[in-house]
Amino acid sequence: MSGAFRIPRAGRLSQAKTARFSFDGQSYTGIEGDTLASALLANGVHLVGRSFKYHRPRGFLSAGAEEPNALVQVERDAARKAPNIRATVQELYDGLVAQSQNRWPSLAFDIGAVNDIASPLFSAGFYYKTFMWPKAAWKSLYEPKIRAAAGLGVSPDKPDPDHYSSRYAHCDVLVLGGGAAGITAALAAAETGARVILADEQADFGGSLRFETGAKIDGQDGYGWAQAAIAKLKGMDNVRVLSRTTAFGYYAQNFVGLVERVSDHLQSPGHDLPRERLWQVRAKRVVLATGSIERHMVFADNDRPGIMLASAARIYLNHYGVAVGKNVGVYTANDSAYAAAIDLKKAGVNIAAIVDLRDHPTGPVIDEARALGIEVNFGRAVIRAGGKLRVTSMTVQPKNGGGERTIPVDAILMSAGWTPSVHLFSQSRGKVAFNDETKRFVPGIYAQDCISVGACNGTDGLSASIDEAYAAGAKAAKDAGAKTAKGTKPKVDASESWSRGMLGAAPGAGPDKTVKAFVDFQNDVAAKDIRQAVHEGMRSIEHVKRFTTNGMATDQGKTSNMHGLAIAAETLGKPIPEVGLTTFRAPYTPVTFGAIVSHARGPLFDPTRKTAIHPWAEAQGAVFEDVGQWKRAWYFPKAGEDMHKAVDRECVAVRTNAGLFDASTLGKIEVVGPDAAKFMELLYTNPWEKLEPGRCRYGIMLREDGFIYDDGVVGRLAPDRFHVTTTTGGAPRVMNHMEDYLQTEFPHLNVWLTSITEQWAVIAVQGPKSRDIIAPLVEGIDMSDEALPHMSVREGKICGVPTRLFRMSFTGERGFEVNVPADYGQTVWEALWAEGQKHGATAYGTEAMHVLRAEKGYIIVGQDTDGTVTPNDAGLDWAVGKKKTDFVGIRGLTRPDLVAKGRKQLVGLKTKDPKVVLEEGAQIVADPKQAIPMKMIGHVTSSYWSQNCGRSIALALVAGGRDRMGETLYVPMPNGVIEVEVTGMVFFDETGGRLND
Amino acid sequence: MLLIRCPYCEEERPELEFRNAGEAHIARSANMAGESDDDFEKFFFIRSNPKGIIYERWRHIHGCARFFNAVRDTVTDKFVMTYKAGEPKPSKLPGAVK
Amino acid sequence: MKKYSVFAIAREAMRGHKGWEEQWSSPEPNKEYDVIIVGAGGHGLATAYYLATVHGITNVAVLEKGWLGGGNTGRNTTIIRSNYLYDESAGIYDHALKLWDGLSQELNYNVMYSARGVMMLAHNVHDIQVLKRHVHANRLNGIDNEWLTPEQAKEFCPPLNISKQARYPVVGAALQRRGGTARHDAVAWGYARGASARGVHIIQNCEVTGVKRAANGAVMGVDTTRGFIGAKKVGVVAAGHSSVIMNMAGVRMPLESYPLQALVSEPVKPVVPCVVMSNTVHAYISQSDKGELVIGAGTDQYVSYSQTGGLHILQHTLDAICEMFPIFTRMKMLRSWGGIVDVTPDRSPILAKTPVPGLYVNCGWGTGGFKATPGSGHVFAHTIAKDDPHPINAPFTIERFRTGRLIDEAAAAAVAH
Amino acid sequence: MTKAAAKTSASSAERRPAQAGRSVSAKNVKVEVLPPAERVSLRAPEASIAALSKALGLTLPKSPKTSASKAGRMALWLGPDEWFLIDEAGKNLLADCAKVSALHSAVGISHRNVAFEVTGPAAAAAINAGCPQDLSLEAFPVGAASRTVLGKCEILLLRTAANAFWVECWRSFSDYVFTFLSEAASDAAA
Repeated sequence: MSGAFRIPRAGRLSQAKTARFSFDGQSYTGIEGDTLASALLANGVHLVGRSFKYHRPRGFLSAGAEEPNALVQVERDAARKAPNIRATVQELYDGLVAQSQNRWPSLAFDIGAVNDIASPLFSAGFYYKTFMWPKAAWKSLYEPKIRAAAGLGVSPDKPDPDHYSSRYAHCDVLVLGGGAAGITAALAAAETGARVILADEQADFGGSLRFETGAKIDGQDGYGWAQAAIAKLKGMDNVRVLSRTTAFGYYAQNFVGLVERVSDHLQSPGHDLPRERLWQVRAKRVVLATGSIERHMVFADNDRPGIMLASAARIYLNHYGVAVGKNVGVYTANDSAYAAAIDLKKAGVNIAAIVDLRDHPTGPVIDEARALGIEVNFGRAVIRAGGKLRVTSMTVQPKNGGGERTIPVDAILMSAGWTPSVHLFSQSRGKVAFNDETKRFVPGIYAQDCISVGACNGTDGLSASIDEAYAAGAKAAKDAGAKTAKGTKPKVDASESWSRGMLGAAPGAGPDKTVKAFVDFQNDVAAKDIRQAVHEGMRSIEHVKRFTTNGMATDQGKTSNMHGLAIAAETLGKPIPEVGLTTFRAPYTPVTFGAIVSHARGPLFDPTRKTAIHPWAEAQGAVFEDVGQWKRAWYFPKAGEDMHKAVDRECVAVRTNAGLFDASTLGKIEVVGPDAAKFMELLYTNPWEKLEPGRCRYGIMLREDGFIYDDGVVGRLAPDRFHVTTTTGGAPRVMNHMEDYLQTEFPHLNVWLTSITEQWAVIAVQGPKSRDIIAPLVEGIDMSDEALPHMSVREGKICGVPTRLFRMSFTGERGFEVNVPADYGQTVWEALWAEGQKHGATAYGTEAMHVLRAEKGYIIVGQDTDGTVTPNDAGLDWAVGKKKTDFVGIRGLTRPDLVAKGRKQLVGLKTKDPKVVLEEGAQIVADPKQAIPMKMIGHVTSSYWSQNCGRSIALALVAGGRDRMGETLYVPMPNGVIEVEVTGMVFFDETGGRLND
Repeated sequence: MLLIRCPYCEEERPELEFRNAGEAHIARSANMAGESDDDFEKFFFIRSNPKGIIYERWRHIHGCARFFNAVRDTVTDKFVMTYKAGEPKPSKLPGAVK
Repeated sequence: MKKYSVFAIAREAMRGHKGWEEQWSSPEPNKEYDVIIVGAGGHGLATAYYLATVHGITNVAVLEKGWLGGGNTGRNTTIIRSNYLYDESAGIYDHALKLWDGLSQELNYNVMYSARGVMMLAHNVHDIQVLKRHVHANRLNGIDNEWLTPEQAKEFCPPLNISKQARYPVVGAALQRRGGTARHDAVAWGYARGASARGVHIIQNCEVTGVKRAANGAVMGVDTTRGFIGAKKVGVVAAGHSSVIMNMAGVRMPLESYPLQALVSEPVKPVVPCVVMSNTVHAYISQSDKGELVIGAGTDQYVSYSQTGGLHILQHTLDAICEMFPIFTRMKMLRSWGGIVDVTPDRSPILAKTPVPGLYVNCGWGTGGFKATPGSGHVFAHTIAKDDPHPINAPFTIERFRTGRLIDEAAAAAVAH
Repeated sequence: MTKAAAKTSASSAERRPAQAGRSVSAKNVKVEVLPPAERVSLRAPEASIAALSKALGLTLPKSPKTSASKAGRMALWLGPDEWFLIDEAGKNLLADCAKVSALHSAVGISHRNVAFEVTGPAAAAAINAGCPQDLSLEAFPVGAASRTVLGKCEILLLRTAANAFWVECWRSFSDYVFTFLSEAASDAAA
């Protein structure tokens, strides 16, 4: 037997398939198909949680996603802990382990419940008014206590072993909600051949047909009809049916985010299935069939475990076969709760009484209740519930006052009416309209190509909903371009009565009362709190919401918003629409980060770009650094070497013999066309027209504002062809920048740009022996200084494969950059390496590259410049074509502040103590004795130990730097001031003779 | 994620393929070097930033790679139309009321 | 204004909390004021508050098209720090930080300023260079900001993943201990209460539709949905809508307004003890007193006033969060929303007089305005009262875009080479 | 599939293509790395199309999102003046283009890209794990070609059959693309 409250032959689950589970360490048995909630209820467990503020004991309010109370921690294993799981949604599997939350030491005895006793102090917004004295106590005492008391579940503490997947999908008609209306709309759309996706958050379809025993469609009971219709839809090629799938966000242009819970309900999901799958659907038309949510009655102590929505009790009975009590009271302001009483009564549960706020309701359900012998009270209110850990009684009073009567019960079913679920409609930026007669917000003005049908549209009754949904589904398909439907509309044979209800506090919880009549259960917001907010001047519903936190809990106010609004409006003496409705924001129900991130975890968080030569460097034991998305060899430590030793060795070897460096990550763009030179003239500060084919030039690119954007060596391969290099990180934005000007400012130029960054692997061979290393492998290129001088480029072959061979240097040594098609990169490198071994060459990484270039005063854009540096600031005025009449940045350069005196200029720095290496980013002052705040005149941009110079070297941006040559400046560090001398930027081989040595 | 009609690809494509490139119809002067400081400020920094209809540039960077212009309502984010780079600012918008 | 205290709460508890007075009044607008502030966000309300308390100017109206504090004030991730690079930025943000410390007492309203520390992560050599430049500049400016090793960073924030196997391993961090968070609504409400108590009129649901100027060009007042309201001084503090209002006065601005989204998780017990930010992995996170993880990142790419944005932006944000905190994939996003941030070309604010006599503007805070709220209001009140900027906001002119004297914090964090 | 690592000639350096030989099979999807091919980025104005088509031996398509294919040679429309040329047999595309004097730009990018083939009934679903385009046969028919995105990477997508796609990306992104498609393939199969 799967619980004492399971009713034989009730419900739709097969009682044979049991599932064991535990809650707070206690073992129970449920049935496959149960939710955790239905399984606990079957075992008579109502107490499952504690509220946020007062730690009041709580049970199940609902049977669905709107649940504010029954949040538990579910733990598959140590790494698969999930907090704040709604027990009403979590499906049972054999072995499920759940814990209650926000209680200590136990759920039944929670120390935090003293907050409930002291609750008069904890009124709405009390924390804004206290904890201010003494000042220091906020951080040391009050806030830590508040934080420890707040929060619900506990965050996971281990990386999640599960994976999540994603799918983009497109369809003609997306139907959200799989109740009678949604299924009907999907059928109508699908019959046209349109591409249809139908999604529902529940494990099985049917919506309210899951509990409405009175519905009959096409000769079947409602639920059976729904299952048959779903089976039909699943069989159609043009339809995708998604269960356990919640549409959580409705974004611009009919883009809808859905999460499919793929394996959380399975006992052993296995490794192949994702835990959840994110669907991102672009639909031509959307049909919203999201139904409505029942509201509770707002009366004193309406939060006691055992008090729940009437429809929830019906689902527990009619679907799960569970009675929520043995002696049940009903408190309602509309018809639908009667059906719950009737169903329970027929199942053998005693109905203690129905208390109906209405004075003279009539109708078949009322007659039927009476006929079954249920006591029915009109014009009366439940003014209070008794009990603590479980409701024990309800106290009834005529609604305008009078004698009280206390009726023993073990459950109370409530219904104040139904709130249309306009969440997704509202997210679509549609405007809701208030229907004063039915007291509900319904879709008003549409902003996107969608349509609402059924209960979410305020349409009452099954027949009307199906009519509306069928027409809407067909029209949506037609509007999406499909043929006209040729199906048959489902025929409603019988349906249940839906009537209105009431909003706001019930009698006994009115303005003169200070009882705890809860509006928002999870956040412990009672009717009096909302009134207090209004009294304190909160006139916008947004203020009321934020001040009281009404509707801000994990259920986002699905049951509480309308009551809160009504109480605020009443207190303000204004009609509801004037007070306004708070904004509905995504997600509809909470969505795991994992589902949103889906594949973008671990190695797929971001591409890891590796060069063709990477495997060689890895095999050599290189240490890599991240530069943008690239992994670059940083240094190549030999046994026993730390970074400094390795870099010192690499630097010396390059200047003594030669070094090989993988420069493949440099951006490369081929500029081709008869106007290539004209284009280059406009995009770079330098002159290009006269650069002869076969020669290279160092180019500077500015933004229009005159600041350095990028730099690189450019080779002219032919009159109409340039091979442009960019910085590694700058490659994509430089390409975009060039395309922008070419396409939109200079479209008259006949020139095209192609990224060739990845076409060519680039091997820099630098050092006095570099030519000796390369020459034996090269065919078709005269390697003599006369034929191939510094800053020239030739095309030929190396190792039998094509090369673009640049004679250039970023070290100040004789140097070459060998470009070969990427797939040959590693083997050409290996060939060069083999030659290099004969000449004492070494492989060097980016760190040595940085040191070597700094020894020569060559700048690195992005390190020695920072987006506020002009060519003049960087000492590169020589690279700006003085006779040019236009280039990007020409005007920006002459703005008043860019030509003002005292700008920061790039200079060299030598520490007075040559052994001291400055810290990059360190600040420079002229007067080290001044008090803080100090006047800073610059900062260190690059700083290294230079083994070749036998001392430290640094580059710095210093105000008026070039006029300070020889001056002593100071770098105040936490442990003392470092004296430095301002110098030129070249620290090694000032004459540049080694370029040709 | 917006859905943007590329006038070169002649169909609507997801925003992920596009990059916004700022306000449209701000022409670079043919005599850039001769512009005043004020003119340069207007050209490079001042933007209309309208609440309502904006004329803006997009690049179909992960598609046909073309820059083009779009007319969009910045309140609803709905596109009114798109057109190719170099085409004049439309004097009349389709479906415009008033 | 009746003082708030634990005693007041106890007193009210005895009588069902029926004795609280309105936190601010909601008067009908007068025909004319000495000063009109356009925009009842944190900055606008703070301006009004300091006009009243520091400068004795109380005949002030704060006009708000919606509800006070309903714009970016109520939509941001509440990060407070002052560890900016340039003297100008450090000056204004640290001015604000000093006011944050003690603001609850000043306002007699608990704004829950919590100096829980703001930690900015470095993931590569370039990040180290940039962050250390900040650390050193801050130190010499008297602003706390210290360098941490990855291990120290993890000690300060235990759930942080510092594995070397991460796609972008943490290689260091800069920590400003005085940085932290505050309760955003309380800031707006506290200033509103304080200003209202001193006679300032806060007029909600009153949208400015025009700015009236006299023949000599000077400001005369504003047209609103509730009629014309006169004033010789008008301060525009309208965040994302600043350029809309300034256009009404005929001033075109170097501003663009973008959607900025943020999100919170469901509340959990304390797990993230501080604020963690990463520019490279690109997201930031803290945990509210209520237990929600508060998460944000970059803007959408296009100009928009829709207060909504794309799901892919939130995806990128959460990708980054789960890269830094792989334990959070089972956490759930509870609520997401969008604000409209007005961004200047150098990412620094404009807080200045304008070419129009009597018209002042405080805008361009981009994604980081909340932290400046008290300081911004304080110096803007000075600027309006004296018709002359306070030394702290003097550099934040409109003219800097003509002269090129930018305060470019973003450029200073230049992208990787 | 041919041997992925191939020597071009006896005397020349060995070619080492990225991801050579990698493949993954799931129930309804297979992802394989394709062998090296000759590739050219061709740019040309309208007036040059006829001459280039003649030289290349196939008609350059003029409609967006289309491609042309003839004897192992493919031309993909990428933009109004841009085509992506592939010669699977490695025949010299650049040389063919060089014969044309009409205005154009031809840049060799054979080594820049790596190609994958994704095949099987769930091929489109696997690609849709990270590609936001509509890959239904109506919207993306056989022969359709487009630059687009896959996760955080740009790809070039060509549908070669109802259940087969040709996916190209830049060399250094190929590990990411392969890993992504592998993960997606196992989910698409489910």
